[in-house]
Amino acid sequence: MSKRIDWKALGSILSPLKNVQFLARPAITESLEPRVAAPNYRGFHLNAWDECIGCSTCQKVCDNAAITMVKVPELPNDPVKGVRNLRPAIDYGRCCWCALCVDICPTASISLSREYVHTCFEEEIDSYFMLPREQGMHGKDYGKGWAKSEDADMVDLHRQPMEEVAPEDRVDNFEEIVAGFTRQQAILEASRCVQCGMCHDSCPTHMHAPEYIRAIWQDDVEEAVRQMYRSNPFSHVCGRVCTHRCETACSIGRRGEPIAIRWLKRYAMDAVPHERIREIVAEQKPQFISGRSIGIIGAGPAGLTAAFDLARQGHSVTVYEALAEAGGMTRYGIPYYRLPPEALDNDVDVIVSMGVEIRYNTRVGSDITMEELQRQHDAVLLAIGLQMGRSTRIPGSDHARVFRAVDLLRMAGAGEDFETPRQAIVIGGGNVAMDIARTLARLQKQHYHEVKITVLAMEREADFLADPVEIREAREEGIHIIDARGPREVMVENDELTGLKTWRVKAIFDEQGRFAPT
Amino acid sequence: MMKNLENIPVEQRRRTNPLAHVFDEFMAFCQSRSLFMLHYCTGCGAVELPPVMTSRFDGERLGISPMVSPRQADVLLVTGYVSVKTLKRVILTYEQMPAPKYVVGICSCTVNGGMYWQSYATAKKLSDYMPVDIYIAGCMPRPEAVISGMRDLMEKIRTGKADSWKDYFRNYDHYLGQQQRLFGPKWQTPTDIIGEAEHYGLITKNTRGEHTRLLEEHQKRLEPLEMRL
Amino acid sequence: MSKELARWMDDLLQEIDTLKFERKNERRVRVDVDSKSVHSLLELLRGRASFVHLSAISCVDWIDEGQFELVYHIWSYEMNTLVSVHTRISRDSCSYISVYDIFPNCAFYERDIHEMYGMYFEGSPCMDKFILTEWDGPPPMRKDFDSEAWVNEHFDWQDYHPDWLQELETQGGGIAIHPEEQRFSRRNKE
Amino acid sequence: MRPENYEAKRQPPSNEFELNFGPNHPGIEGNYAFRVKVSGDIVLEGKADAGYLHRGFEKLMENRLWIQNIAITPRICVPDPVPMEVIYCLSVEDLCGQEVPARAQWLRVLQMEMSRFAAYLFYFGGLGSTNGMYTPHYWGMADRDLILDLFEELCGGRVYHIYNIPGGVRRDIPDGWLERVSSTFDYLESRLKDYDDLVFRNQVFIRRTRGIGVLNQQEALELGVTGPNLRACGLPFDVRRDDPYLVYDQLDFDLPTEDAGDNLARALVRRADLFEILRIIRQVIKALPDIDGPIRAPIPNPLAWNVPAGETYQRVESSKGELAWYVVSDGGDKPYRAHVRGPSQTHAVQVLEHLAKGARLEDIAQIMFSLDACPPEVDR
Repeated sequence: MSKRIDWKALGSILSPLKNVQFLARPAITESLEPRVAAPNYRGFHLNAWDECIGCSTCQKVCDNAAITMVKVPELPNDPVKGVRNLRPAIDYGRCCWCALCVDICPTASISLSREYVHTCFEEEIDSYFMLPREQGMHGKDYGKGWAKSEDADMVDLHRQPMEEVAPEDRVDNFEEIVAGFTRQQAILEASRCVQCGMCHDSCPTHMHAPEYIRAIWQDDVEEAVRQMYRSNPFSHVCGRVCTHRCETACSIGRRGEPIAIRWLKRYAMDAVPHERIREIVAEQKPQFISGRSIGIIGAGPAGLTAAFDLARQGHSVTVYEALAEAGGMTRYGIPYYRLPPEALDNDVDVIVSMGVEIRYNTRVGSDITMEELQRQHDAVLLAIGLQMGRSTRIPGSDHARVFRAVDLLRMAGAGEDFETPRQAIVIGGGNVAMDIARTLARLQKQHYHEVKITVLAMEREADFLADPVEIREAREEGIHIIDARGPREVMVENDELTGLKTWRVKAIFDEQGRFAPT
Repeated sequence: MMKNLENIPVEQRRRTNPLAHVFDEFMAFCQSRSLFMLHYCTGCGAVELPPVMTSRFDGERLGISPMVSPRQADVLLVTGYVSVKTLKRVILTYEQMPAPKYVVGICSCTVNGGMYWQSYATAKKLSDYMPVDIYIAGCMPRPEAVISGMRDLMEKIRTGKADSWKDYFRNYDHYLGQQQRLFGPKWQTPTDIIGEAEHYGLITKNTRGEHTRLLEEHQKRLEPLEMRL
Repeated sequence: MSKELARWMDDLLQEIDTLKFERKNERRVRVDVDSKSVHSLLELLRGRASFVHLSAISCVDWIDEGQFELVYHIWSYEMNTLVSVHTRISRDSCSYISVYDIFPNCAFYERDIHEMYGMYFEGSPCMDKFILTEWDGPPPMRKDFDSEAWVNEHFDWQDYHPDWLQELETQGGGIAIHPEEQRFSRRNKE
Repeated sequence: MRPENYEAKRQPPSNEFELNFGPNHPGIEGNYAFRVKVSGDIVLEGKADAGYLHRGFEKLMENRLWIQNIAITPRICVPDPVPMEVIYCLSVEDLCGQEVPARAQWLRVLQMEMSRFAAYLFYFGGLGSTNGMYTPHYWGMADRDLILDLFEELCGGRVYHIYNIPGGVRRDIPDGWLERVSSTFDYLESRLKDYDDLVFRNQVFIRRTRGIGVLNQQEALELGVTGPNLRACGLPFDVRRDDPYLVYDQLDFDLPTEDAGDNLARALVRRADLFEILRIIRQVIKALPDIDGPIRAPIPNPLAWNVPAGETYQRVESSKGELAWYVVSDGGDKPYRAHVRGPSQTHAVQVLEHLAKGARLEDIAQIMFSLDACPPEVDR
């Protein structure tokens, strides 16, 4: 067979009779019934309802606006766990079967089936609007076609690495451990967000996390700060020590590492100069003055947040604080390596700049009476917090060298001298226990150049209450952690502590779910 | 939809022949087995029609074959999006087709705008402008899906349920109103729908209305062309 | 040979003060030039430097600057180089001179730009409407024409109400987020 | 406002008549209209009338995110969708300065060539029909379907693949797919002989197409003809060779040319092209298993993807000629402007109008098909 045909070399006039030889060949015609489609065919949608969390990311990526989010009341709706009772419904009058919804689904619940035949008469046009479930459009199982694969996944499951001070460098001082994001890192981290808003719903103060993450991605940190101050005046503090329930709820965290929302908040707050933050927040100053005055007792986070919000509404607010500095437990209950006092000072300064007056060293009851307050103000808010520590109430726990967590932290925070012990046991496996252990470790390192701390947790290692990060960092700092052990008795000899008797913990809660370790 | 049962004319001709129903069924069967579909590729779905009609999927074994002229066609396939410019021609083509006629809406675009829902140039809902018998889902539907759709249509014709074309006559005012909304008040086609409706005995109170009155104001009758050689 | 030619051309174009020359890679050159000089430059390139193929004319609407940008993409079969000649025209005057005498195949592109942007080309063989013969709105490709608003004004959407939706509604559920709301709000609303 | 088709135009007192081809006409490819003025059966003048397939793609693209546009791009040219996907991805990659992994580049070449082969089979079918020969249409469609089956297996869609994505391709190839590609194209090669007997060595076809729609080199250059139509005028130009993209500079292929510039030459150039496509596909199949590595460069989250500001002009060779896109980004999450320069914009309008002058009425359809004009590309 030649590659070129010379038209002058005319073929035979009979050559079309070639057709005749096809009489003997088997027919290539397919049967009338639909064939089975290819293994990764892009047919009608399937959605595994157990895996779907109603984050509506599919709706955002859909280029044809074919996806409607429908509320299904029977399904769980728990923003704290990151689950909504919304499910996507597909409009096949819009869909183009591009499968972008499959590739971007954070939970990998959506896939396309190998089913492709759907016809309907005019009066049945409603069947074009479908709520996909595990089985196909017509209740029959044709098998999964295009589904999530590693190749096609469009969700970035990995966090930007965060720089930390090495354990040996950090254990002898109270400098902040986490370096914070650089601008580049923050933009990249923010770009992972799919704007599902689970964080907003799960946050106790409903911070506008999707908005400020978006603003950080757009490299507009001032807008990010503006968004944060819509609902939370303690953004410096929360950017460092928040329990970040948002990150637990984050839909990216379903299959990968959640967005580092807390660190992004911190990045934005650190990136804007303090003066500028004050200006941005000043935009929220009220246009009118209500003429009412409100007294708030306690300059802790609750009192100051209330003061901030009330001041924004045009009331004149006075806060009475018994101690010399504002901040309450955030100042005295959190070690400096996690929350430097300057950050707190900045937050308080912003609140004061909104016109809130704070009267320090004014203890209600001794310096000023409640009646006076009620006379001076239209309303009085008590925001005194929980400042009493809890005890284990085991024998010997009333010894002078047995401390309660809150008291110890306050003493350490205030710089009081309580004779740093050479050896210490911390009872408990939560974040506070880790705070104590790591604070003591730093003090020991400063005083005695060695760390001798044992943490006694009742939970087994797998279900520790503290953040995994905290536990890892504590171990790196030389703290010994024993799991599944409960305190039994503090051993005292001649008024000196000699040790602690412990028992093995089998279960922490009894059958009714009450706290009753055995 | 405008399928109001009251609008169906009560006046029925009395049929005395005992074999009339048998004959009707036979007619319906024959109609369903011999469909000429109009060869008009209105949109991208048309690219799956050649495979349907040729060797591999062989639509002709169903008795479906392409027809180039609307005057002899039974089925109008609207294959995908219809731009406004095409829609005028499609409506005209539809009106020229002899009854009974069937419309098949293929692809997403004929149902709710499809990919081009934001586009200023395409019509969104085909059923606003003409009655549709059957929709085939897909963007674009595979030849097998088209064949399934055509088989469903044949079944509908055979059982005598495919009478959406009557809807166009019964509710002409509604369809014309939608057309006027898109094309402007001066929109007209040279076909005489009301006359045809009278012919088929399908005049209802929704056939005429404010839109047809508007049409009558503007309508220019077709004049025969002068032929000179 | 063609390498040398390309170097000559680069040197030559860099000599001219009124145009900004930028070589993007081996086969792509960008030239920014004042709208008065476009024709002489194109004529020079076609006549003296073998740029005979006009690949396309693109128009960009820079609405914030009040300008249209015209880009002439021309290709030389001998040099294997594509020169993009950029020029800006005021959005208000909205008229320019055709390059029909230099590149006869510009007619389609100029006609297209005319109907999509409303820019008139003097000397182009046909400025009649072509694609949008039955369109009486504003030139649709201009940035100030909002296609979606126009669509919502002229068309209805399907109003689906299937059984499963009715069932959910009786249970207190139903449609929560319409696609249009999600698409453009991005949680901006409270 | 009545359709022009039915506007009763009074004819001037002469033997000249105006006739409409399309938009609903079997001799017109797609939904397109061509109005001619005839005297007897000689066409005095022809005017193209497009816009029946206009969707405002360029406007739509400005309203969609960068990633969302991958779904809409293949729809610009229906019979040959892959070059549209690839060129959009090339544009975005160029704007982002993204490096595409080698494996993805080779896979793109393979797809482009498969799509080109399928488009040519479509072309032969159409061209045969305009000569009253329907068998090539039947054969071509059935053979093209085999290629579509391969595409379906690769990316889950028959016609609209949406397989390319900025940064690479969406999936790796399924197991054993390359072997199936290889065997399918072996089969298709064996079929080419049948096509030769049926069409290209067929006296009827040769006599019917020779000397019709002649375009000489000078006119072709002036009218901006590209691709196979330009090669049929004796000018060996191909974007793949002269402005290489992807990995075409590592592939070995020739550019078949013909000198006559008529309908027959245009068909023969495409016929000879099929062999070159087979050569390229075989080279890719041989090379691909040795090219390991990722199939996609990491792309940012599609919902938060700002492409750096800039402009790019990318060109690829589609089955119809030079396809070029001008994409402008203002640094936002959507394209600021995307201009599609399809080869048919020249071929279906100016070239067709030029060739129609003096042609016989019955040849108009054939000329249009032989130019392989694709109306959706004109209208966008």
